[in-house]
Amino acid sequence: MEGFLQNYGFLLVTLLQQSLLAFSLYFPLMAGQLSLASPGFYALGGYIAAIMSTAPECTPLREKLGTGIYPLEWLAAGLISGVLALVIGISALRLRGIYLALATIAFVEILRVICLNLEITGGAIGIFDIPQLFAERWSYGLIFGPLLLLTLLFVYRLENSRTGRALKAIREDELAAGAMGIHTTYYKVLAFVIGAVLAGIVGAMSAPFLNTWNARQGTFDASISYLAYVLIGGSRSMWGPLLGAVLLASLPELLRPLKDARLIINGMVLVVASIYLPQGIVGALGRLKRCVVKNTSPMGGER
Amino acid sequence: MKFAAVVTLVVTLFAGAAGAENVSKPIPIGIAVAQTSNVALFGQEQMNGAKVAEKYFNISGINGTPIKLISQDTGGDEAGAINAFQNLVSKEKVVGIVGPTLSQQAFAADPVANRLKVPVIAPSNTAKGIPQIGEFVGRVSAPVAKVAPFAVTQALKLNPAIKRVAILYAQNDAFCSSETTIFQQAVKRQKLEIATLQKFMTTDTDFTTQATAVLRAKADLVIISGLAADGGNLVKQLRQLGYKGTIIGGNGFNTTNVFPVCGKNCEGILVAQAYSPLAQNPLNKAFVDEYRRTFIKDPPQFAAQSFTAIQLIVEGLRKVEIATKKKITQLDLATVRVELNKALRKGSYMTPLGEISLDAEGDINQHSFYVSKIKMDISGKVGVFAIVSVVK
Amino acid sequence: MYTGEYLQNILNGISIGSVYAIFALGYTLVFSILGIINFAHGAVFTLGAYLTYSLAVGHFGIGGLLADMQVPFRLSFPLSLLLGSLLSGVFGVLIERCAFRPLRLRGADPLLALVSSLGVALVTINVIQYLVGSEIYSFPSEVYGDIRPAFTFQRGDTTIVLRTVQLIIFAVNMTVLVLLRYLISCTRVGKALRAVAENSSTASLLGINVDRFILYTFFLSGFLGGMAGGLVGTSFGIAGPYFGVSYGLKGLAVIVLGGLGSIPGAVLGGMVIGLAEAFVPSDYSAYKEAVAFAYLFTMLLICPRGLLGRATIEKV
Amino acid sequence: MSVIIQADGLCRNFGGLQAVDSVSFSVNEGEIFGLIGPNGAGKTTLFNLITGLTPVSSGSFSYQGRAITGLPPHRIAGQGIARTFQNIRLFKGLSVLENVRISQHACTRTGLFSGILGLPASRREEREVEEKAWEILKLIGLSGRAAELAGNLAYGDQRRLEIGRALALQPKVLLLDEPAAGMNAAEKQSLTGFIREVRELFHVTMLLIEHHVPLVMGLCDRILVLHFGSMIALGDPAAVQQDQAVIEAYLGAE
Repeated sequence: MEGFLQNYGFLLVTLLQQSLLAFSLYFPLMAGQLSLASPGFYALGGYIAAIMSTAPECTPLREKLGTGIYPLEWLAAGLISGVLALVIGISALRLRGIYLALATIAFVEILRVICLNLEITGGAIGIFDIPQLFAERWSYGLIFGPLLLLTLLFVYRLENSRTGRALKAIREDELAAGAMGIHTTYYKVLAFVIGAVLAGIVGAMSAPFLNTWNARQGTFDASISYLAYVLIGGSRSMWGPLLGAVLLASLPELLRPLKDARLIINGMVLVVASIYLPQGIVGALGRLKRCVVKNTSPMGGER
Repeated sequence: MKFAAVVTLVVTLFAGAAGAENVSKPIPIGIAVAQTSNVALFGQEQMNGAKVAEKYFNISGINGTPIKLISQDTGGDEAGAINAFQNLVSKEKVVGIVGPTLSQQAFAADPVANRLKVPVIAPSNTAKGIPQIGEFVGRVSAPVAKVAPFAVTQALKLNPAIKRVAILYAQNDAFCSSETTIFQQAVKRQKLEIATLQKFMTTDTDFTTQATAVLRAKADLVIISGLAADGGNLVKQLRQLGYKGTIIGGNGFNTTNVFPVCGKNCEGILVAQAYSPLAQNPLNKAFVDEYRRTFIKDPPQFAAQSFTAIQLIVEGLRKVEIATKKKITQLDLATVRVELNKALRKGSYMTPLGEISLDAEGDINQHSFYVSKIKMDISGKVGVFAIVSVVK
Repeated sequence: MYTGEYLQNILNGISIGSVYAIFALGYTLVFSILGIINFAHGAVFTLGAYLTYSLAVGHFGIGGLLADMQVPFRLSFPLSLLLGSLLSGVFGVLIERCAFRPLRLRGADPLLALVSSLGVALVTINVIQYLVGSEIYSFPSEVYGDIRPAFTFQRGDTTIVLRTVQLIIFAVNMTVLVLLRYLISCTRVGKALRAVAENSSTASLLGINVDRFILYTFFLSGFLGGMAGGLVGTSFGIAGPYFGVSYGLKGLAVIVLGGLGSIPGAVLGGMVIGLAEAFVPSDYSAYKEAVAFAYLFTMLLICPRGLLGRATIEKV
Repeated sequence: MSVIIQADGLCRNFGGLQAVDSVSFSVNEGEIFGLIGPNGAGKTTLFNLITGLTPVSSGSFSYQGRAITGLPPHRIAGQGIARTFQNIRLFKGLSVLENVRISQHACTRTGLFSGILGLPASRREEREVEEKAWEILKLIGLSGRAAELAGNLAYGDQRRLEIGRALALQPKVLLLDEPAAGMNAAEKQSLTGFIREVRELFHVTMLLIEHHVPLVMGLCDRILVLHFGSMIALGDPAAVQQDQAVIEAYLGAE
């Protein structure tokens, strides 16, 4: 068991972390909004945690709180990401479809360049030697795991609540949702902020997990990976992002024996999956299930 | 938190179940560098150097026992480096690791090896704080602060009239931005005036702005901290626009990759080197010959450093055999790793980089550096780094 | 900032802006027809640079699998640029067939096209890296023959430098624009393209083979993307497998700034961003990468349609 | 009878086109108010102005004596003005039941956290929403197909569901945009009955856009005729039918 955790612990925790990031993109997508801002908030959260853990100005705080500094970091990261998301969301969520996606790409890139240049973020080399919360990498599963469970529970409850219905209505038809009395901007911003808060917290948890934080943590490529997790997993079910993240994020590791050809295969998988799994894996599984039920039920073929 | 409790319980139950195991034969040595992503440029050179080392040292092996290089791709990111290290340590059961390519990756991955008590030799991590990551982390790459200033001294020796200096550096590269501060200090120490300070990105291709700024500042010395592609290109555009003065290239220029980039315009660039293929020592000769035979070109610094890293591990293993009076393969893995780490820090090594040793922290003590001048042949395609002076 | 510097910045801005424009045209063409952004466009740029290089220099590989492969011939620069762009155009068609057409036929979520085109980009870049090596390769400086690399104009304290490559890029840009303008407004193909862009189902009712015109568009888009890659590579001297990434993203900023789907918009957007970058004071040059995105962000907030975009009224 | 909607000089132009040109009228509570006119007369635009989907160029309208010009659509809907759409805009990917649940949004108040935590108040509200939804499904005769995706329903059922969805908003005013479009004679007949029934049950005022003249004549208390954005007649069905301008407009349009 210990050997197993030694071998795969880091990878497993990475999968939890990537699933959480997939959910940060799933929230806005529940309201039909393609936001690629998650890596930006993830990077921001990581920087907040890294700075709070290493900056000499925060030493008294660290001494006073001990390990209590970590929850405080998560809180700060979530809060700051949330507020920033609110500001961006209110201005950018008037935009629809691809325009919103582009605005969020711009946000991520601007943030990246700024972090690359500021003193407090450590410039190009970033911040390193971040104090560890746990001795072993796999132990970080003890924070990512519960966070993922909470997120799953949150999504599950959300989907069957008034708020969740409003989000789904906006995804289906924003105009009709407005005409049915749903304050579309409010709910779009809400979903965007929830996603940002989640990404910020995951970032704050990831900084000690990776031990170092730099401007390459939040990039455009990452946004597209998260999008791929959600779409290939299935964007209409809460299990989609989870399944997508676990499968796609472990793929490069599974392909390790292929050495430098592994990213070629990885890319091909993305293409093939988008073509043959238009409803995502969860959608395909659902169809499979319906097929089986249909063929075995005596009333098969009716309707 | 139930999940956490269960995990903790299961782990406690199984802890200690792992028994001692011996080192396998041939002795596995890990190399974790970037074979994909945009860092692969350096990673592939490191791979080449390590391959030459494997072949060279297997002529005699560890007193007859062959070594085997096991490579894992780190990609360009931190998670990739951690995964690669993890694989090498736990699955491949290597005695030591050479890697990773980037300092940022080292900050993420080295603690993994350090915790598991596996020695790491960094072939190219020059950032401050790398050896301090832990007692199992060492490096054979001299920190920038040591190498860079020699070039400035040499430039002044060649042309004492130099007064105004233009400094340019790649802002988005960790190495270049730390190197430039060293250059700036060196320039100030020599009481020269910094006429202009220009930044660029390693991804830039058009340097007209920076080049015109240099010309306007009427600089007679230009110091560039960039990588081969952008730095070389900057030199090319600088010369094309009519800059005639001396140019010092940072460590990023210390590769033959720069020749095709600036072509004839490379002529005369001064580079302070931690490694020169022309260095006169028998091992370097052997290394350069073998490298040329395999890859039809001179070995770059990255290759030499990864060769050196492998060499240290090989010699360290030999020392372990002498100390324990047992074959490595008869010892258990954990012991070998700890003993190897101790051995690495003892004594000095004659390597392609010249004579070096690791101090108690694991940082390199390198005894000789070179300042070289690039000389291009008539075709403007092939060049050499001609040693101007050897600094002891 | 005195006059000389001012003029110099304008020159540099127009030159780099021209490249942005050619590259962004490829993006915008696909968007105008399919309403989809082709994330593999940056990879086409990389490919164009590589093809131009290998045709002009005469060998295929630098490192990688093809390291020792030689091309039996060497073409002059204009020819290799043209051939490289044509081959990139063919690659554009390939992208359409592999990553877009199957999705279109299934009527899949348009977001999936983002993922599949990114998959194609990943494959392309890594195949290039696998075959050609990760080394950054450099274009020989004598591609323009005996033409001087730069012309210097000096009057008193004012110096303006005009590099030959800047002139060539500008000339190519103008030629491409004029040809494209002619193609779209004066030929039958162009009219059909416009009809498809307006409404593909109506166009197919009118007897236009929509599928074929989508292919034409991707060919054109690939051609322009490859040409931009070849131009940047040749003029600034170097290219490598990750060469297209930053251009790929900047191209997005350019087309949104100009107005998604608008051809003159792409050109205007390219020029605006090129100039904006050229005028970033050298003290802040590290922020140059963010300039395009700052413009993009601001533009989206003020006027999402872009400078020359058309308003669309949603039918209720 | 009190006035529930009052429009004064409503104007809207798109570019150079005057889609609605100073239209003024008032609708009484409980009335079925018809809107007719040839294609492009500006009927749907008028609906869009009232529901806030399109901002007015000039003019104003009030609802129950309060000015609601310029309010966003959800505020107008929240005050009790519901509508259907000319080319059906159901939430097609959601179930029939979900469609009806969603539009009770404005009459409920559970926030994000009480919904997630399942507080007693939100659970009670959820039950009410559920009951109400089934009630409406029964009324529109779709309770047997509650779990089906709205997009998979037959055309006529989609029209009914859209009305049901609008009713779930508990509106005081219901705007129906061509509810009978694409229906056969029998379906139209049953629709007329259905609309009457809705008025009885919900005490709702209705504005109705319809092309099918007999349906309008039989159903409406008063009729407003639009032609190229301008009002050309307003009155009870008999009077409108006799109106010279109306006859010309329709004949001219033939």
